[in-house]
Parts: sequence; structure tokens; C-alpha cells
Amino acid sequence: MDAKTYQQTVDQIAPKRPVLKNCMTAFLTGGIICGIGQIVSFVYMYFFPFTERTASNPTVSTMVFFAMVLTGLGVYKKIGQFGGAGSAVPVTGFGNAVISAAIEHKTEGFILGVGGNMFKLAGSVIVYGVFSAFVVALIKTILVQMGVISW
Amino acid sequence: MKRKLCAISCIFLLLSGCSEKPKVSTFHAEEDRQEIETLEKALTDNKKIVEAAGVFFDHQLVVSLQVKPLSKFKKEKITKSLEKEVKSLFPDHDVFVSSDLKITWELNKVIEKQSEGKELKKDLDEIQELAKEET
Amino acid sequence: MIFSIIIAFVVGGLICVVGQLLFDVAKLTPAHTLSLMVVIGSILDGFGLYEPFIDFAGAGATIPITSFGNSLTHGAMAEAEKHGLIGVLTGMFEVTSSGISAAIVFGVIAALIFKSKGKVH
Amino acid sequence: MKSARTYQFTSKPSIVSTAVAVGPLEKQSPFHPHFDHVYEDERFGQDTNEKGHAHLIEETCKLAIMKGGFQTTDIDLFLGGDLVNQMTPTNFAARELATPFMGMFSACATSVSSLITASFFLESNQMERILFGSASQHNSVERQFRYPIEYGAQKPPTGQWTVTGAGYGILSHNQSDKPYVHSATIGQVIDCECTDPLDMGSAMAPAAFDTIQYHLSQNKGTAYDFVMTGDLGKTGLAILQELIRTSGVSSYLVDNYRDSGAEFYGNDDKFLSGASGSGCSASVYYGPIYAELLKKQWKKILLVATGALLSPLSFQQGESIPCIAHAVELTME
Repeated sequence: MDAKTYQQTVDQIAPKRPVLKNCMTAFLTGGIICGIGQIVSFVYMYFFPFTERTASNPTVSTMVFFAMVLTGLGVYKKIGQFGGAGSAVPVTGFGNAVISAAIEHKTEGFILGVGGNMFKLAGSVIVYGVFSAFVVALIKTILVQMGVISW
Repeated sequence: MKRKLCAISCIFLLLSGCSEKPKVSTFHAEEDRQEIETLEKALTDNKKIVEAAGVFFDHQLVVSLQVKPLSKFKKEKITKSLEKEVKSLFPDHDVFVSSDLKITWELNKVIEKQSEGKELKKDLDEIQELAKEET
Repeated sequence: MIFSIIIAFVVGGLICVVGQLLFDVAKLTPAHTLSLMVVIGSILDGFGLYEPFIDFAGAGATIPITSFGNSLTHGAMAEAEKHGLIGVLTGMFEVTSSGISAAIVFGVIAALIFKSKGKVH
Repeated sequence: MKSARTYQFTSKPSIVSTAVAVGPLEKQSPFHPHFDHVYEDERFGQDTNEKGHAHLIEETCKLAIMKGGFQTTDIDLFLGGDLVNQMTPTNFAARELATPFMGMFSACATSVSSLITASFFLESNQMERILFGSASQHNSVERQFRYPIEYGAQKPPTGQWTVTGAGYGILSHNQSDKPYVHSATIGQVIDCECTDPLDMGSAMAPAAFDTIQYHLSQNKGTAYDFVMTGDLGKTGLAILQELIRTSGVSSYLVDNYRDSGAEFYGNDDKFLSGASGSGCSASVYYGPIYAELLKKQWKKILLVATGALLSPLSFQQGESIPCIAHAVELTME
């Protein structure tokens, strides 16, 4: 039973992921979430003193709040199974990752459990977001100071 | 299948945008028709603009504009070029141009209120303050 | 107004399709995909491409996780413009802190209120 | 008689009583009339998943002992295991049962490996009654091996649903009216470089094939009603049947190749590729299958529990998934 011939058998028989169907459901779910995000930012712009640019902060917070409610009620994992990346890529997916880990590790206590495990899934997003931002900003600042490009 | 086809075609229609004249609304504290004409001419010439609003108040001019959907990528460039153009038209005015949706709404409110003097001044300054906010 | 909701719907959907392709074709785990998209977001902002993209797509660009990388880079560069190299560090969370702080606050609140249920849909 | 990995038990130890208890979701299984007890709460009245898991094991063991008409003091040895770190649920259940205890770990193959070990102990004639079996609880296994329960990760079609269930039995000396353990084959660790933890079926199929092939080759001419593997799921079972079809094994006298994971939830595609977990094979083997044996519906069957011996750490360190399968042959005269 060598691995290569076996892998060929597996590739023939094991069911493939329905990529096209997944992409359509992801498009639909992601679209709906971003559509709702746009509506929420219009609400903030209309009723509160936020410009188009500054409305994104409260909108993101509201979407994370929606993610909390949906995650807590056990609905988000169904959206996730249906939507796939459509539910993971928007900021609600980031919120779901943090909040599901927090809910999950409550049984280990609030300090070690919730505190220690909250960023188990979403931590890598923050770490590499900050690191890549640092590298990009560093390179651009150096290039500007060398006069190669302007701001 | 036919329904999908007609849905796609109407989206394209929307994307191309209406090419007829942009909706421009203006207000001048001192009723100087001549300045209003020049501003309106400048705004309607620019093909990219869909909607615009301008308010004059003794040497202070606040303009807001909305560009066509497809050319929103170049929204910043359009705003900068228009600002230069308006500044050249009214060298002695303190000109402020913004393409933010909120500013357009606020400016239209100010125009409808037809307020005068100090209250108008307060509104205009408030709008300019709002536009500068970063976070 | 309605039109920008449609654009947000379409653009947001397309970004999620890219994410789904990374899931299914490139067989990346969700964590790898999200980290990759955040890095893409900050690189795009390095080239100054993401800001016009937000102008065009509105929430379609600010809701996906790529906007997180973008706003980090944007804050860092804005501060670097004023204070030089040190600005890169001090300005990092200047523009965006709502995503993370909201997630943390709502995470603790959720842990207080909710309990996980293993039900299948 | 012994030949390499297959052992025959001359004293023919019998399974005198069994008990199966499952969680609320398992009501959807076509087997559920044969489950002794279906709990309504997935944590069994406890406040954490792991405590609930321990409570499930303890109650099921007590039920098996009571159904056999014994007391916990009559049990000479308790052999059991589960999938949680260091098998703490089984350890805490053993604390309550207060019987001599040996923890067994071969992932989802523990249901059969504990039975094989019990048979050896009884063959040595120094023990009377041995409690064996295994269990699993969906929440505590998912959060350890994969993601938090509420996390919206998308499972591919090869994904499987861990069963919340426990199956325990008591092995004793031969009794004519009870099925007995005729022989067993101890599996080897097989690794065909499968790396996807969401496709366990493909990873475990070669191990099942290797053990089945070996056991059948040692018992040529024996007719089996069926061979039932542990939790290959629909994917793994299809691959196993393909391996058997394209090899000499298809010539042996086996009416049917079945899998408890594939059948556990019927064909409800909400559960994708079917069930998995040590509770799945245990609750099917020592529930419906044992009941059918008692009714003499089957004469000779081969139970092959399969297990994937990975850990979340080994996966993250880029290791592939090593698997094992143990086989036990039950006969009913």
C-alpha cells in the first residue's frame, strides 16, 4: 500500500468540494453582509455626524455586535456552513472567531479560559496585519525620504 | 433565463449613468447673481459630476459634489482639480470643496433653511469642521 | 443611494469569492486565508490603491477584512508623514481600533451571556 | 493457535451484557431504538462538556453492570478510553466506579482494542468479569481537535460529525446463549500521507484494509455475514470497498462490507460524510449489532474499529495522519 497509488484512488473516489456552488453561496452571503454594512453606514451618516470616510468605524463595531448576537444564538455556524468564506472574510467573521473562542473557553474560567484563548483563531489576523502594515509603511517612508516617491 | 438577461441589462444602464445635466443647487448670502452663474457654469461643465451644491457667504465658498458611480475611483482627483478651478475663478474667496455624501446632505439642508448671517456662518464652519475629522 | 448598496453587495461578494477560492482551490485553512487577505489589504494601501477602492465600493471595501490591513497601513503612513520613521509605530492603530476593541468587548459580554450548543442545523 | 497478528481465543469468552447511551442529536439515528438511553441534554446535566462526558461514561458503565445482574464490586477490571486529552472523562468515571482500571487509547478504535485486551485477560483465567468499551462527546472532541463549537468554519463533504455516545459491555467466561469472541487481529499503524484532518475517512481506509486483509487471509474458508468498520464514514467506506474490489480480498466469503459511521445518521446530508468518534463504533457495535447477534440474526461477523492517531499539535507540525484498525471476530452459535 504505497502512498502515491493510494492517493490516486482517493482522488478518484473521495467527493470533491463543490467549488462553484461554494463560490456562489460565498458571493451571496458576503454580498448580503456588505449590503447590510452599507445600510448601517448610511444610518450612521444620516442620523449621526459621521462623514462617508469616518462612518466605517461605527459600522464595523455594529457588524461585530451583529456577529456576537448571531454567534451566541448558534446561528453563525449555520451561516458559516452555508456561506463558507462569505461569512468568514467580512469583519463579522473576525468577530465570530473572537467571540466563539471566548464563549467556548468560558468553562476554563474567565482569566485563563476566555482571556488566554480569545485570540486563538483571530490572533494571526491581527499579528500579521500589524506586521505587514509596519513593513509596508517602513518601506514607503524610506523610499519617500530617499526622494524616490512622494507621499 | 430571460429575466436574468433583462436584470443584467438594466444594471448596465445604471452604470453608464445619466448623461444629462447634473443637478446643481446654490445659495448666495449677498445675492450676487454673477458669482452664482460662474460657479454653476464651472460645475455643469464637468461631465463627471452628477449632483453639486454651493453656498456663498462674504468671501467664504463651500462646495460639495457627487460624482458618477463609475468614476468614483477618481473621486479624489476630481475634487482636487475642481478645487483648483474654483479657486482660480474666485481668487479672493476662501474656497472649500468636498465630495463626501454627508457634506452634500448638510449643504442641501443649509440651502433649504435659507438662514442668514451668523447662523449661516456657524453652519458653514460646522460643515468644514466635520469634513476635516479623520477618525 | 440604492445604487451604492448594490455596488457594496457586488464588490463584497467578489472579495468573498476570492476568499472561497483560497479555501477550496488553494486548500488554505480559514486562519491562513484571513491573514493573507489582511496582508493583501495593507500592500494595496502601500500602493495607494485601496483608498480609491473604498471611495468606489463603500462598505463593499470597508467590511471585508482587507480593510483592516488597509487602515493599519494608512494610520502608520499618515503618522510617518508627520513624525518620520517613529510615526510608523505610533500611528498604527490611529485610524482603526473599532474592529478589535468591539470584538474584545463583545467577546467578554458574549462569554458572560451565552453557552455553546452542539446542535446541527 | 497464533500466527503473527491474529489470535484465536480457545476459552471463547462471551459478551454477557452491554449498554449504550447517547446524546440528544443521536435520536436522528436509525439505530436509536436499540440505544438503551437517549439523554436530552448534550452536557448530561453537568456544567461543562468534559464533566458531561465523564457523567455519560459513568452512567453507561453502571447500566451495563446492572443489566448483567452484577455489582460494581464484581468487576475485576475496567478497560476504556476516549478522545479527550489524557482521557480525563474515562479517568473520572473510573473514579466513581471504583473498579480496577486501565486506560486504553487507540483513538476511535478503542471500542475494539479494549475488547481484544479483555479477551486476553480472560484467556489467562485469572479474572471473571471485565468491563470494556469507549465513548465520545461531540463538543469536547470538536473543540480539542478542530474549532470552537460556535465558530463558522465550513466543513467539506468529506467532513464527519462526532457522535455523542457511549457503548460499554462486560466480558466473562463462555456462556452458550451469548456471542463469544472467536479471534482477533491487532492492527499496525498505517500512514498513507493523508494530511487533511477534515477527511479522516480517506486516512483510515488503508489501515482498515490492511487489518481486514490480514485477518481474512488467516481464516480462509470462513463465511462472514458482514465486516463492519468503525467510523470510515461514507467516503472511507467507498474507498475501502474500492481497495477490496481491486485486490484479492474480494475472493473471501464476505456477504457485505458495512460501516457504522456511514450508517449512523442514515443518509441525512446535514451530517456530510456521516458519523465519527469512538462513541460511534461503540454504540453501534454494542447496541444494535449485539442485539441482533443475541437474536441469532447473524452467525459470524467481523468488527474492525478504525482510529486516526493524530493530535492538533502533530497536524500543525506538518505531520501526516497515522491510522490503525483492530479487528475482532464475534460468533453466535
